[in-house]
Amino acid sequence: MVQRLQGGSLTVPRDTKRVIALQEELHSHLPSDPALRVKTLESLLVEKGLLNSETVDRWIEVFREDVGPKNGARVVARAWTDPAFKQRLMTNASKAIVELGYPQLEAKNLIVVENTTQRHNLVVCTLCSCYPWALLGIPPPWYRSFEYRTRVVHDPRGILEEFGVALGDDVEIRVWDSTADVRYMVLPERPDGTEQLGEEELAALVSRNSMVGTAKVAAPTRAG
Amino acid sequence: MVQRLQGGSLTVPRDTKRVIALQEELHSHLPSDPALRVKTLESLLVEKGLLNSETVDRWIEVFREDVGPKNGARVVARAWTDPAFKQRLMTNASKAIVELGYPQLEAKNLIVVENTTQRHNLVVCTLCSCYPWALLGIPPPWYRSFEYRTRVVHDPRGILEEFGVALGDDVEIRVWDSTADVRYMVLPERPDGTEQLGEEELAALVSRNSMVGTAKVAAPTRAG
Amino acid sequence: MDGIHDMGGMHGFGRVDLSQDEPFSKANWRARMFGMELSYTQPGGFNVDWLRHVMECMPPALYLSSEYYDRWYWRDVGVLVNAGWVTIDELKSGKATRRPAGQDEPLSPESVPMILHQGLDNRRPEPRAPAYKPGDPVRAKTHGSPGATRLPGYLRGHVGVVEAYRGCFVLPDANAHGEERADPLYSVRFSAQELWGDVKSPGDLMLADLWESYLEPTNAGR
Amino acid sequence: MDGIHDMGGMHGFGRVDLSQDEPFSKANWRARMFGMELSYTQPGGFNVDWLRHVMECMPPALYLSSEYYDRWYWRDVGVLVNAGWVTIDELKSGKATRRPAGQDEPLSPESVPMILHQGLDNRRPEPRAPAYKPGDPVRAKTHGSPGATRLPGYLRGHVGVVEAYRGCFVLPDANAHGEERADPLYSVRFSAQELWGDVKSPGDLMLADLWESYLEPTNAGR
Repeated sequence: MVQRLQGGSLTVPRDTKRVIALQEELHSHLPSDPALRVKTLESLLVEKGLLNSETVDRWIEVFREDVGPKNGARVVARAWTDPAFKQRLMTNASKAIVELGYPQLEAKNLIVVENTTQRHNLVVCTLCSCYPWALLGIPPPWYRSFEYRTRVVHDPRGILEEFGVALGDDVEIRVWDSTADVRYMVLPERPDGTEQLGEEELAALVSRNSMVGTAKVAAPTRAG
Repeated sequence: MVQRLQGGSLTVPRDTKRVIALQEELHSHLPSDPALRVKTLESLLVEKGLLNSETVDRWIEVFREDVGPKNGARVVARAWTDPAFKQRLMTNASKAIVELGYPQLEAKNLIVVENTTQRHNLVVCTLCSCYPWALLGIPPPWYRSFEYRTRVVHDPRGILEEFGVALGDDVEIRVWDSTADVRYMVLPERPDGTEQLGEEELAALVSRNSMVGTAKVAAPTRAG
Repeated sequence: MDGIHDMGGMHGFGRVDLSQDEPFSKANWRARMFGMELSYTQPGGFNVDWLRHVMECMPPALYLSSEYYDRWYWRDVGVLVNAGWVTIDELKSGKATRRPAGQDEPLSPESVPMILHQGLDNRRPEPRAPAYKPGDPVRAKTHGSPGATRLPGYLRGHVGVVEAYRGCFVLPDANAHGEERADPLYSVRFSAQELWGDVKSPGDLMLADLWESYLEPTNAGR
Repeated sequence: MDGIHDMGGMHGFGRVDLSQDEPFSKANWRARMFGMELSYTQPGGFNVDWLRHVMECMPPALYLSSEYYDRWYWRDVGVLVNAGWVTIDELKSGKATRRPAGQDEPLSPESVPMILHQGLDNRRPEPRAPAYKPGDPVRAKTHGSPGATRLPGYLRGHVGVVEAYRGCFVLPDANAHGEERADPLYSVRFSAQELWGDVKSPGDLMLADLWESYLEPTNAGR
C-alpha cells in the first residue's frame, strides 16, 4: 500500500496546457494497434524496474475470480433477509460490507440507495467510469459507454426503456452521478413470491444491472 | 435559382432522433475512404437525374478563378482610398459590394467591422464554418479547424499570438461569432507608409487573414 | 441540440495549424464534394438549417475525426437517405435502383453565375417591431432547443448587451424542422469576464447574432 | 476544464449497446492494461485526480474513438512521459534507455490482497464545519476550473438542494495539480426541470457529489 503510493520525492510538472500538447504528440508518434502498444509498455516498465508482471497477473486473477457482482448480490440478499443488517448497511455501508468480509477498493465510501415502488435510483459517472469495484467488479461496457454517460442524466426514462424497465409516472427517479469519492450501489426491490427462498437462492436472482439501477430483480420462474 | 430551390411537393421527415440513428447506420455500412465514397455519390446522383456533373465543374472553376480573397482585398483598397465609398460600405456593405460588381452568395447580409489602433475585430463561426464566400472565397482550413472554433471565443489573444499578432492590453478585442445569416468581413488598418500607393498596389498588400482579423496588413518592403 | 458541433469554448484542443490551403481542383474529391452540394436537387428544397442539423447529428467521434468536406458528405447522404431518395445499398454500389419521381432537370452550369450573384437570403419582412434596442441588457436563455438551434452553449444563461438590430430572419429552430417563421435578429455583446470568469483579459468582447426567441429580459424570473 | 470527458447531457449519441462483457484474461491487452495501471510505480506517487486529468487532456477525437482501456493507455503514458520517466522513442521500441533513479521495488503480487481489502481513501479530517446542511438551496458555480475539476458542465449555474453531507475529501482541483486540500463534500439534488427546461419528466432528479468550493448560496450576486 505504502509502497504503491511512493514515487520518491520527485516533483512532477502538472500543467494542463503542457499535457494537452504532450497527448497530441504521443498520439501522432505511436502505432495505432492498442494491443501492440500495451504489450510494449508492459515490457518497457518491467525493464525499467517500475513494474512486476506477476502483479498484473494477480490483479487479473482477483478481478476474474474473487471480485465481481456476486459480492454485491450477497450483500443484497443479506439485506433482504436480515433487517438489522439492512439498517447497518443503509447507515454505514462501508462498515457493513467489511463486517461481511468484502474488500473496500473503490468502495471505501459506499452509499447504498434503496429502490422501492415509489422511488427508482440509478447510478452513472458522467465524467469517467467511477463504480464500486469491490462489490460489483469492473464496470460493464454499457456503463462506460458515451451513450449511457451522456444520456442518462438527461433522459433516464428513455435509457431505462432501452434496458427493458418501464416505470410509472408516479415513480420518482434519482440519477446519482458519481463525481467524487463516494461510490453508489442500488439495493433493488425484493420481488414478490420469494418469501420461501434462502439467502443463497436470493443472491442468485440479483443481477449486476439491478445493483446499478438499470434492471429490476425478476421473481424466479417456477420450475417443475 | 428557383430551380435549385425546388424539391417537388415532397414532405421530408425532419426528426433529430431519426437522423442520429440514420447517421450511425450510414457510418457503419459505408467504406472509410472519402474519395471513393464521394465519387460513388456523384455517379449515383447523376444516374438518378439529381445532378449534372458539369455544374459541379462550373462551381469549382468559379471558386478557383473568380471568387476569392482578391475580391475582398479590392473592396478594402477602395475603402482606404475613397472615403465616400467607405461610408457606404460601413452603412450597407451588401449594397456597396454590388455597386462594385461583386457577387452576393454568402454575403447577402454583409457587415464590415473596422480595425483601428484601439479596436481589433476577428471573425469565427463556432457552430460550423459560416464565412463571406463572395468576398473571401472558401474558408481556409484553419478557420474551419476545431482548434480555432473552440479557442478563439475563450482566448482570442492566445490565438492571435499563434498567428503572430500581438496586441496591447489597451486594444479592445471583438470576436464576432457568425451564428446566423449575417456574414462579417474585417476592414484592416491601412499601414503607414502607403500614402503613395494606388488602389491596385494597396489591394496586393491585403491578405486573406487580415480580412478575418488574424493578421494585420504589413507595409510594403521597399524594393530598390 | 447540445451536439459536438457546439464547441465554442470547449477545452482540449491544441495549437491552430496555420497551413493555408488544400488541393481544390476538378479532380479532387474535396472540390467535387463542394460543388456537388451546391448543385444537386435537394429533397424538399434547399434548407440550410436542415442541412446543418443533419451534420450535427453525426456520431460525435466521426464528426471530430472526419475531414471538413467529408462531413459535407455525411450531411448530404444523411439528407438523401432520410428522404428516401437514395438507399445505403446504392451508396455502396453506386448503382441506382430507382429515380425519385417528378423532379425537374438538375441545376445547369448556366445557372451558376446567377446563384453566385444573387445569393440566397433568409431575411423576411418584419412581422412586428423588435422587442429590444441597442444598449438593452439581455440574457441568453438557459435551455436550448432539443432539435436544431443556433444559440451556442457557451452563451446560455449569460447576460449581454444588444449591439445592433440586424433585421428579421427565418428562425433556424423552426425552419430546420419544416416550419418557416421569421424572428428579429440582434448582435449581442458579452464580456469575457461574464462568459468565462477568471480569464487573463476579462474585457475582451464576444459578439454573436441571436434571434429574439433566444433572449429574455435580465429581470425575467430565474 | 471543459473537455470532451465532461459529456453529461450532451446530445448526438444513440442507443446504449447492452452487450454485457468483454474478454478479460491474462493474455488480453485490456486486462493487462487494467492490471498494469494498478501495479506500476507512478511518478510523484499515485494521484487519482492527476491520472484522470491527464486522460481528459487527450485530443477529443482520440478520446471519442479510443476503446475504454486504450484511454487508460494514453493516460498512463501521458503520466510517464510528462514526468520524464519514459520517452516516446522508448514507447515505440520497447527498449529502455535508462531507469528512473531511486525507486523502490515495484508493487509485488503479495501486496494485492491488502490494497484490495483496504482500498484507497481521500477522506480527511474536517478542517472546519460544513457551510451547508441538508435542505439548503445552493447554486453550482458558473465557472469551472481551467485545470482539473469534478464539477460537471451540465450543473453549472443551476440551483439544487443539499441532499446530504458526505464528509471532508481532498479537492481534485487542487490535488491534481500537486496541492492537497480538504473540502466538505455534499450530494446535491437538481430537478430535470431546472437542468433541462422542457423535458418529458421535469420531476426526475439528478444528484451529484459536489465539493463546497463548487457551490455558492443562491442569493450570491450574479
